[in-house]
This record gives sequence, C-alpha cells and structure tokens, in this order.
Amino acid sequence: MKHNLILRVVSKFLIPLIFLFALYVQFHGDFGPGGGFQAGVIFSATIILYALVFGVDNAKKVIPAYVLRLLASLGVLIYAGTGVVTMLLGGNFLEYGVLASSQVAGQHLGILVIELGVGITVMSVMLIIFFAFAERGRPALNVESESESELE
Amino acid sequence: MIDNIVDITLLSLIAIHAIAIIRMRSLFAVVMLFSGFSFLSALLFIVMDAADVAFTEAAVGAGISTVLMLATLALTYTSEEADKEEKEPTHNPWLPLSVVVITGGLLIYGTYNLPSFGDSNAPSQLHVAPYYLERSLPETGVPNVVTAVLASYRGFDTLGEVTVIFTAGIAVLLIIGGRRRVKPQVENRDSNRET
Amino acid sequence: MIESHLSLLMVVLPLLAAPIVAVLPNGRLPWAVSTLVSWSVFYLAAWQLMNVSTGHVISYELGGWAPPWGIEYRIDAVNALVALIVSGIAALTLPYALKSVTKEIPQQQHALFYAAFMLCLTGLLGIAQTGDIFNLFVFLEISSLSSYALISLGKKRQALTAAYQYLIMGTIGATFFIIGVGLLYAMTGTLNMADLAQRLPELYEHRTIHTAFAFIMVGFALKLALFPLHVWLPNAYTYAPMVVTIFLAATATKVAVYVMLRMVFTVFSVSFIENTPVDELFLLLCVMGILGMSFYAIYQKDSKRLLAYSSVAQIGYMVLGIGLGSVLGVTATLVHLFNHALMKGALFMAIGALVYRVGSSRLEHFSGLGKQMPWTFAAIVIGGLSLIGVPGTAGFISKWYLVLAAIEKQNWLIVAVILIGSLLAVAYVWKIIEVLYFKATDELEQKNITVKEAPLMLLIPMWVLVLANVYFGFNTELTVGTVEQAVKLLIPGVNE
Amino acid sequence: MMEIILEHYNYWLGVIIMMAGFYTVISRGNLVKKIVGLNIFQVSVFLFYISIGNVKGGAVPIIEKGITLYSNPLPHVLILTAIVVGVATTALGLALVVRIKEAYGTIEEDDIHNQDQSL
Repeated sequence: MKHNLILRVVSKFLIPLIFLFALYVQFHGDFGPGGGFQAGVIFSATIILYALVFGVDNAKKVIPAYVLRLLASLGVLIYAGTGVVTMLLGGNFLEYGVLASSQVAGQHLGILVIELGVGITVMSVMLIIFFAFAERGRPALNVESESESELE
Repeated sequence: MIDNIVDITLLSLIAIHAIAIIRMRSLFAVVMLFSGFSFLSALLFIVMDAADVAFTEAAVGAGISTVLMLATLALTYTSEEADKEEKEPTHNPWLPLSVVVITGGLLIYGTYNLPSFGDSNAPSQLHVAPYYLERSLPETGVPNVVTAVLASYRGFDTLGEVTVIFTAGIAVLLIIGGRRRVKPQVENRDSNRET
Repeated sequence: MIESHLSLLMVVLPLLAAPIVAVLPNGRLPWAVSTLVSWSVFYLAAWQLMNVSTGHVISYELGGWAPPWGIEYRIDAVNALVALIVSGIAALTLPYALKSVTKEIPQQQHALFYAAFMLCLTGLLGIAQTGDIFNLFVFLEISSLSSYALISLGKKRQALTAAYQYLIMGTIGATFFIIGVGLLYAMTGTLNMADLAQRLPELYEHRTIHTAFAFIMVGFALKLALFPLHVWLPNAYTYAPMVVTIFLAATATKVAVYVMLRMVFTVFSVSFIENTPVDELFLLLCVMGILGMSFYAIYQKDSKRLLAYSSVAQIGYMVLGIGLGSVLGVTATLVHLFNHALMKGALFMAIGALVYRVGSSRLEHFSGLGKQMPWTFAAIVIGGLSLIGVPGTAGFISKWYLVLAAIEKQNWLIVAVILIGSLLAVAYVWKIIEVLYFKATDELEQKNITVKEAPLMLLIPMWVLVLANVYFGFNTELTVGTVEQAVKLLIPGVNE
Repeated sequence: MMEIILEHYNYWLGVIIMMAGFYTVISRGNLVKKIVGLNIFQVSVFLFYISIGNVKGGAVPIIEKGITLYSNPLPHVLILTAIVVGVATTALGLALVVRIKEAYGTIEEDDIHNQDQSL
C-alpha cells in the first residue's frame, strides 16, 4: 500500500481530522458521550492508519517503542498520582474536591486530569499491542547472531 | 411499541449472528460476522439509551477486537492454508450442549422474578441510581452522569480499568514483544527434551 | 483517619510501583524496587491486622463518597488475615526470585516480569481489601490477566497452552461472576457488600437470587479450582516459572476461597445456605476432590504436578469447612487458608531450589539429591509433614479443627475422608522423599557430579516458611485467635 | 401470557445469545474461534446489564433541562469498565494464540493435544 498515491493523499487529509476528533472526544466527555478511553482508541487509530499507509517502520519513527512504554506508564501514574495528591491535600484517595477552592471546581479539574491519564494509557497500550502483532509477522530472526534468546 | 419492535429485530439479528458464528467454519467469515455482531450490539445499546457504551463497543468490538483477530489469522495461517477453515469438530457435542442447556435454563428460571424490562420502579432504578441523577450535576458540575459516576463516584473502578489496560500492554509485550527468534533446529529439539 | 489511608496504600503502593518498574532498565533495579515495595506492603498488612484483630472494622470511602454511592474499603479481621498472607508470601517470594528468575527468564524481560508481578500483587490485595462487589471483579481481572502472562513465561511450550486454558476458564469464571452480580444488582439496586447483606434477606425466596448465588459460586469454583473445575490448575502450576508457581500456589487460590467465604457468609448468610442444597453439594464435591486428587497425586512423575494435584485436594479441605457452615468449620477453613499458604510456599520453594540446581522438575532427575542438598531436603521433609498434618506442625492445627467441625455435625463420613486424605498425603510426600534420599545415586556418582546446596538467597525465604510451619504448629494464638475473631464477624450471633 | 413475554423477551433473547457464545467457547477446538465465542459471551452479558438499566421512555443520562426521566447510568459505567476488561483479555488471548502457533504449528486443540501426548 506504500505506493498508492490516492491512499496517501486521502490519509494525509484524514489523519489530522481524526486527531482533532480524538481531542474533541477527550475533552468533551463531560458534556456528551466520550471520554479518555474512547479518545485513546481513536487517537491510536490515527497512528494505526498512518502505519498501514506509510509502513510500520515509519510509524515507529513517529512514536518509538520506548516512548510508548513510557507513556503507558505515565497515564497510570497520572491517574494514581492524582489520588495520592488528593490524599496529601487532606482528602481521601481520589477525592477531587480538595484540588481546588470549591468542590465543583476541584471535581472538574480532577476528572479532566484523570481522563487525560486514561487517554494516554489507552492510546499507548493500543499501539503497543498493534505494533507487537505487526512486528511478529516479520520473518524470524536467527538467534545465533544474538546473545540472548527467548527460547532459552 | 415501536421501541419493542426495533428492540426485538435487533436482538434477533444479533442472535442470528451468534448462531451463524457457531456454524460457520471459515475463520475469516467468523471474524467478519463478529464485527457485525458488535456493531449491531452497539446499535442496540443506543436504542437502550447507553450512548457511551455504544460508542465504546463500536470502537472496541467492531474496531480493535476485529483488527486483532484479523492480525492473528494473518499470523497463524500461511498462504498455502489460505482457506483458513477450522477443523471439523471431532468431539461429541452432547456434553457441551447439555452444559449450555442447563446454564441457559437456570438463567431463564432466574429471570422469573426480574422486574419487567424498562420498568421505572424496578429496585435497580430506585436505590443508588437516582442519587447519581439528582446529585451529580450539583456535586461535580458534570452534566454527563455516566462520566461523573465513572470518573468520580466510582473513580477507583476506573483506576482499576486503566490498570487492566496497562496489564494487557505489559502482558502482550511479555508474550509477543519483539521480533520472533528461532534457534537452529538441533538445539531446538534439545530444549524441548523433557516435553 | 491516617490508619485507613494506610489500608488503601497497601493496594496503591504496588499499583504505583508497577508502571515505574516497567520502565526501569533491565537488571537488578526492577527486582530491588519490587522487593522494597512488597516488604512495605507486608509491614502495612501486619499493622492493619493488629488494628482490626480487636474487632474494630476499618471503613474507607474512596473518592470521599459515602457508600453505597461510592466504593468502600471495609476491612475486618478476615480481610486483614488474607491480605497478610498475600503480602507475606510476596515479601518472601521476591527475595527468592532474584536467583530463580535470572535463571528462568531472559534478561530483557526482567523489568516487565517484575511489573507483571507487582500487578498481580495489586490485584490480589485489591480483592482482599474491597467491600464493593464490582470493584472486586475489576481487581480480580488485574490479577488474572497478569497471572496468565506470568504463567506463559515458562520455558516449555506447554506453558503457552496452560496459560491459554487458564485464560479461557478464568474468563468464563469471571463472566459467570458478573452475571451473578448483575442479577443481584437488578434485584437490590446496590453493589456494596454490606448494603447487599442488608437488602437481601427479604428476597431470599426469589428464584433470581438463587440463580445469582449459583452463578457467583460456579464462577469462583472455577477460579479456586474446586474439583471438578480444576483442570486448568495442574498444567498452570507445572509449566509456569518456579517463582510464579510459588506465588500463585500460595496466594491466588486462597484469595478465591476468601471471596467464596465472603459471598456465602457476609453477602448471603448461613440461613440462606441452609435452605439450599449448596452445602451438601460442596461436601460431595470436596469429598470427591480430596480423595480423587490425592490419589492422582501419588501417580505423578513431575514434582510440581504432584504438588499441584495435592493443592486441588487441599482446596477441598478449605471448601469443606464452608460446606459444614458452622463456626468450627469456617474456623478450620480460615486456619487452613493460612497454614496451607505456609506449607505449599515452603514445599514449592524447596522444589524450586532443586530445579535451580538440576534444571528439571521431574522426579527421576531428583534421585539422590537429598544427601547433596541437606537443607533443601530437610525443608521438604518438614513441609511434607505439615502437609500430612503431623502434630507439631501447622498442618495439624487446621486438620484438627476440621475434624472437630465434622464431629460436631456428627458427619463421620467427613472424618473418615479427612483421615484417608492424610494417609494418601503420606503416600505422595513419601514418593518425593524416597526419590530424594533412598533412590540410588549411581548416575550422579558415576558421572562424578556433585550438586551443591542451593544458594542462601533461596534457602533463607524457604526456611522462614519452614520455621513458620513449625512455629504455628505450637503457637496458635495468631492464627486461631485472629480467626476466631474473624468468624464472629462472618457468622454473627452464634458465638455470643 | 403476552404480557410476560413483553416484560421478559429482552432477557430471554439475551440468554440465547449468551449461550450461543458459551457453546462456541466450550465446544469448538479452534483457538481463535474460542476467543470469538468468549467475546460473544461477554457482549451478551453487557446487553443484559444495559437491559437492566433501561427505563421505558427514559433518555440518555446526560442532564438537560426539561427532561425528567433518564435511564440508569450505573450499569453503563459498569459495562464501560467490563468492555475494557474484555478487550484486554482478547488481546492477551490472541497473543497467546500467535505464540502457540509458533510453537506447535497449529491452532487446533486436538492437534496440540496429540503433539503433547506423543512427545
């Protein structure tokens, strides 16, 4: 598919649009359907589309594997960290009310932050899984050239 | 009434998909039917006022799960085995069938005392749920009650959910992370000596 | 106030540690961080148990929302005891893991391995601490998914099929559980366990409630490998990496037994069980499980598989106590929960030390090792005696209470089964000992191979557990004392 | 009679779908198809939960002026979590299938069983 001009042009148009839609879903979840999880999935779809059209290697240049692993961890840490912060501020775990001067403002802030954490983790884990499956399909490496092996 | 008709039609279509999947032996067709199954389920979720769930089911069931299943098929069948059919079941179907009939029978028996479908006076609508509907806007300032419950009232469940996703990422990396590595044949047999 | 924060921290600490460990460089650092976390969690668990052993109940409102609207952590002596077992075994398994994992898992996977281990710990502790039935499902899945991945890391390819089989059966079990939860929710409108316990009694006659109970029980019978739903367990324990087998054998099924106790006695109640055929069914399955699986264990040729079948039989003893439905019965269940973690932990660690030296868990490869590895051999002997239930070991205490419970109900069949089960245990424990000590060592001597005693890093955690087996055989204050406190809460009104 | 059917048909059809999925899991030998069956089983449980939460004439639970009757948001929340758990399980199961194929050369349960037996 790498050489199909129409695909390349269309996807170059589509990717930013889907990206925008992901952002909308991420931050509009308070008012309409949507939220971190759905946004994460949609966002990962943009990268997957990119990988399908331009090749997995190019996609991995956009987001390398170690960055994905960092991001996946970061999302969980943002979420659980919010809970720890609320504890330090004198509330219970995940009691967002203490994050700002008023209960409602604190809740708003808390929900925004944890949804962001959810979005980041979901996006990166979906990509980790996609890349793992995509990489696995390539011809096997001969282990003799490497010091360690999985079968060992 | 119109609601009921839409409902029954969708449910019947979903049931037909599910039963067709049992009978179908071409795995590619099975995965495509599953995608349709998820999509129809998402429609039914919309009919039953669960917009968030419908959105997620469409993205996950008809999207991610289907893609992953197709990827697995691509990885597990070489081009010579292009028909991608599962083998004829060799076992006697009576044991699984009886397990299923008993389980299903028990469930149907269990629905006897369930409040009728759509009843606004059912216990599930009266105890915890009204609190969320009445208080979530003043308490959290979030009009989407599902988001309010998900992120705040039951926020710890959602932390668990994120952890589940993270676990899946870790697990997939552990299981199929990195390129496939193959040892030379002789050694390979040796390492399986005790198997 | 601060005390309840600490109960929550027990779950959140490993949860925070997992993503951090996952991105650390491979090497010793992930191990060091995990070990440190598991020790802190153990410390917190011990502290928590001291706090609640007087009958005090800790309630923690997550997110500051009062139950039943928010999720609640509700910790009494039962939760605290289970949390102590889980964290204690983790705190001992991780030091053991340093050597064992280096040998069994390729180095590039170490960070991920310890991250998965931390996640498994998070899940198990989350199940033990929570007072919300759906939250329990979420943490159940965290522990299950991570254990599928951990099991699949075994060296042999059967590890993959074992993990797959466990995944299918475990997910069916979890789905049955949420069907049951859904039915309960439809009838009561709540997910909080304490709230459910209040609202259910007036609905005891309803068919829906009976169905819900059946689904929850079948779901967890799958998870705890109750005979005949145990088929996943022997494969999983045999082919998983050693450390994973030790940890899961000593904790995962115990936590599932705990959930069953919690469901039967807190969410439902003794009076509900008495009107259903569940208790008789449990007794029947347990009797078949204990006899059948003990017998099966005798004929195994692989030491890990032998102990795995023994585990299925031992789970029979635990559920037997639930089936008897009396104060003594539940006491026996909880005491055995604790003691079995000690003995299986010690035995699997000893087997792990042998595997560490000879690279195989087949019994035929162990011949004569007993003389070469005296400390490991002694650990197997003492652990084995405890498994049989010889006086002076922890195993005796739990068998004693079980027999008392059966005599109280005048159920002589059960008494006989417990005794026969112990005799069968003598047979399979003897089988290991015979190979280790009395089998000719020709092969080893001919080749002039000397096998060294296991390294200290393996021996120390092993012997801590072995000594615990002896200690809790004499001093029953901690186990029986705490458990009696716990049972008062599970079966109220009987003791007072 | 008609009334009972109208009150419960949603649950009953749900149970049929559930059992179709459950049957696929326990009776089929192909590892991918088992996972598909597991998914159907789970999705049908989701349908059941959402049916519990449905209120006739209710609206999507997003608070708006002028609407007084909403469907129950709690089952929606629970199912969102359960869907995520489901996809995580699916991904893990499929990854295992890929490895099993690499190790055994087949994804049929019987063939795998025979290979392990003969060794």
